[in-house]
Amino acid sequence: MPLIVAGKTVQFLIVVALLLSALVMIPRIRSGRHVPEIRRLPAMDAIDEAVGRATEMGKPIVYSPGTPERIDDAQTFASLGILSHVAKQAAKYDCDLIVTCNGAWLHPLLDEVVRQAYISEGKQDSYRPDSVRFLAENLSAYASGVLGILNREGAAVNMMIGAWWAQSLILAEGGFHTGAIQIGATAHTHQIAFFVTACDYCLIGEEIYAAGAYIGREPVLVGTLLIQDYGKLVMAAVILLGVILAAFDKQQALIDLIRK
Amino acid sequence: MTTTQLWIAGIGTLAIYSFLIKENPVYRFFEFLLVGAGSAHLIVNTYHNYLRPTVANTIIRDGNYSMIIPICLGLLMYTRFIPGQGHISRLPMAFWLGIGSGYLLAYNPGPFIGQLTASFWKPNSVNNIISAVLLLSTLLYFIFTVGPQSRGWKAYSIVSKVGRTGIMVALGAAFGSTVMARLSNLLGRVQFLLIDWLKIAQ
Amino acid sequence: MGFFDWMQKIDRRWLYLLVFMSVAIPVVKPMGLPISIGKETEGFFAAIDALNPGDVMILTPEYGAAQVPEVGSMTTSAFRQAMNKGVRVLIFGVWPDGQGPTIAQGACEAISDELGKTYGVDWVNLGYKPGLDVTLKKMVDDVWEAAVGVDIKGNALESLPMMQDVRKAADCKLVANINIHGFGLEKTMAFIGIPTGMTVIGGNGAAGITEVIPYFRSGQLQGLLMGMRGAAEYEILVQKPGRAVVGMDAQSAAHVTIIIFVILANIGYLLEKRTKAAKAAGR
Amino acid sequence: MRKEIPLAVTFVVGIVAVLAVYTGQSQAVRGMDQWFVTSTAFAVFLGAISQVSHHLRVVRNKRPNWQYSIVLLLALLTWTGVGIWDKAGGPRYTWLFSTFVVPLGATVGSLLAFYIGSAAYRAFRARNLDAAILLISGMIVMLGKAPIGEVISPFFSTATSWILDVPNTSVMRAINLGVFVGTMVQAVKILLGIERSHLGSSAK
Repeated sequence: MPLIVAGKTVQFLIVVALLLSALVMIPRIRSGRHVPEIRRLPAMDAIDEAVGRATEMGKPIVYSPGTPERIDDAQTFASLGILSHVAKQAAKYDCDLIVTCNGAWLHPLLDEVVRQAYISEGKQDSYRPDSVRFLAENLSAYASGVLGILNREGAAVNMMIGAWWAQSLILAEGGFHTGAIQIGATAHTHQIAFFVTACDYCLIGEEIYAAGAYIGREPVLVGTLLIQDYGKLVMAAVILLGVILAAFDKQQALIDLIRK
Repeated sequence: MTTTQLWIAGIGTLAIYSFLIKENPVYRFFEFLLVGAGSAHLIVNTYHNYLRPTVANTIIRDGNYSMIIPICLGLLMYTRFIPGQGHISRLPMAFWLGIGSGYLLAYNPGPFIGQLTASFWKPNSVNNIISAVLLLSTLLYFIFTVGPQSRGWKAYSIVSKVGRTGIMVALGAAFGSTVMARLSNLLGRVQFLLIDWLKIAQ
Repeated sequence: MGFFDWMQKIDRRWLYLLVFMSVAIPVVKPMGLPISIGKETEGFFAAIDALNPGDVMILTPEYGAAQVPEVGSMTTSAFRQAMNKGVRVLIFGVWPDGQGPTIAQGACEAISDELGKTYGVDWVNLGYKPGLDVTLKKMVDDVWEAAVGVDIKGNALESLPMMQDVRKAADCKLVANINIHGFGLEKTMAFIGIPTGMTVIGGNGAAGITEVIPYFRSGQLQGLLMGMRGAAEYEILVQKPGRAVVGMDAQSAAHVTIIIFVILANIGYLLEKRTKAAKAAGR
Repeated sequence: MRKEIPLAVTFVVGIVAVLAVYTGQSQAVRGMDQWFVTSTAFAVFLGAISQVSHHLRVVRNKRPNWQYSIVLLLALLTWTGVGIWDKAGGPRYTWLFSTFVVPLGATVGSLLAFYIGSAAYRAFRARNLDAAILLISGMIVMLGKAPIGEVISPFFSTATSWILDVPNTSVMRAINLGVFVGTMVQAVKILLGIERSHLGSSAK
């Protein structure tokens, strides 16, 4: 009797390959032996420009990390990495930063990230505890809360980065009307379109993870990115091979192999 | 629906739409009521469809006393509310995550393999060639550990531009579909208001 | 202040009113535009049609109250098609808000009475069962254990004749998953469809539809109902035109309204950009 | 030990689950599945407890809008009480559910249609080539999916089918494949204890 069920051999090998690559690559990056280059994303470059403009205008940056449902949402971690960078820039140039928040559990995380950013820039005195604001658990109440802040405080920059659902639309429209520079990012495909059409800069889909890894340079995130990239390259190679074989009607052998 | 139900639902619907004119207490009343009732639904259903039969049938009637262990495991989650003891809740969490990720690794590749083998388009028609090119270039667009110093950066830049264009077309389709979905929801409510409740249409 | 300046500053409540009217007028005065039927909908219909009387199919309504207008009629139409054909139906749901099976129950009871069918003999609703993916896997191993022996009304499964024939998911011939995000369909394929080899068909809210279309193209899904339009096409196929069909006129009017909004706004935007450019050049 | 034991549990349970399925012994772990489902089911009150404690705090401290927190608490209490007291799927609970939860939930969901309308008019701009392509493709699909599109011109339904079948299928498939790798890697990291955010410390 074969050890692995018929039809699941290749799938099992995929799992083994992922396990091994995680065991090998992440420690290598952690030790600094292999640090991959990560491509820059225009939306991330725009952060510095946006902070500059906010400083010039003397108006605040409003940062909203999405409305994640669970604590382990990977987009939220990416967003925290980006927030850390934004907060450092804001601290450096003494620019006002307002972070909005819809989950009681999210509040301490955001607060910690912002505080650490100010400390690392040596500006702990200009850190204000009320810059992270818990608005409401309820989503529509949260959305109208953010709209209120955008209008009242006359935001210069409106950043919406994280796990967004239907509220993306409401905030993007609100920010558009205050004339703020808008930067949007989410991995939810049904919301990206609203950001593309209403924001000045936008991260599409998985770019949010890359941005998080790019800015934080945190070994686990970078390692994850690297493994995923190899995975995509292998898939692309297999598909290319399949298409070439299909040109000669020989793809069946490859399909049978993959289905082993 | 009875007449009473229709009137309650009708007034509730209008109360929620009043939010569009201005946020107001009536809207807030119904919204909070809905959140409370929604949370209750999950509890009621879990109780009748799972909790009660597990205790009454599986344990008491059939004498399967080993099921007391997972019940205790689930109850450990509530240590989160006891100051200083919250770390105990990591145990059930660890158990769930273990099973959850184990089955993910075991079952997720199934649909994935089907997607992969369905992508070996025979390059004998314009559509098939476009399909293959867009699939490959989108996959490559979402590769991030490259940069100007990498080999093949120029070629990569061109491929990823093709990918981005394709992505925008697809996102457009998602945009149109999402608009449709939202309008469908409104349509359902308008049909309720005009047909079921006020009966000015049929 | 020019026309387009005025346009940009218009009170949003006027826009809300226009959206509302564009939906409401065709509901009162329908135009009866023709609706053509797509291959995805035909696939869905054909998959249930290919079953034999007496076969059992699984129907999983995984949505909440907010999505009933869009996908609710997919569930009832599929149920009607199965009942007409003499196919027995097993309903359950694992999605965390737990509303789908409860919402489906009332509608299915009405259809069952109308067609003279009997609960427990021709169909059973197990209700919401917690446990997500793992419960789907359990359905493959043992339906009775996954359901802890009771249906949505608290009846013991022993008392329901149909359940004597359904011990494992593999005793059913097809699974139809109606949901709002593509996620539910992927899970249905991974945990029930592929392990048992049974046919999988799905209905999806339009917001998640573009994500699941690749599974229809690859043949992993035999049929797919795409949003309210899909629901309308399917209502026509089961010869019971309902709210989705009459709603298509309103859908048309509302789409046109939104498109006009986008076009007008973008003309304004282009003109504004040109004026600004001209001013900058003139300085 | 506060971290080691949970990490070991995750690893052992996860590896058992993986091996059981790949070696065709998935029936053998039925007991484990039953434990999983039962333990998650008995944790169902978690959300409600934190909701209740949050709103009790709001009421006690008379924070803004505390009156509505009372409404929420009363609704939660009433619906749960009637639902548990009524037999499963009983008439009283069904009445409450279909009179309030279904229509009000649907109405809240439909508010978004209005927001789409105003955003379409006020914010969706073809500010660059990307956004222009996106808007055009979006409008074609909207017309193609509404019966009026076919009345205006058969082009819209043909073009919509093409967009959905060709570019959309390829792009979404590529995105799905990427997400597949992402979730698999995430699962691997959890099994190996590399990802520990759920244990209350960040991945760092």
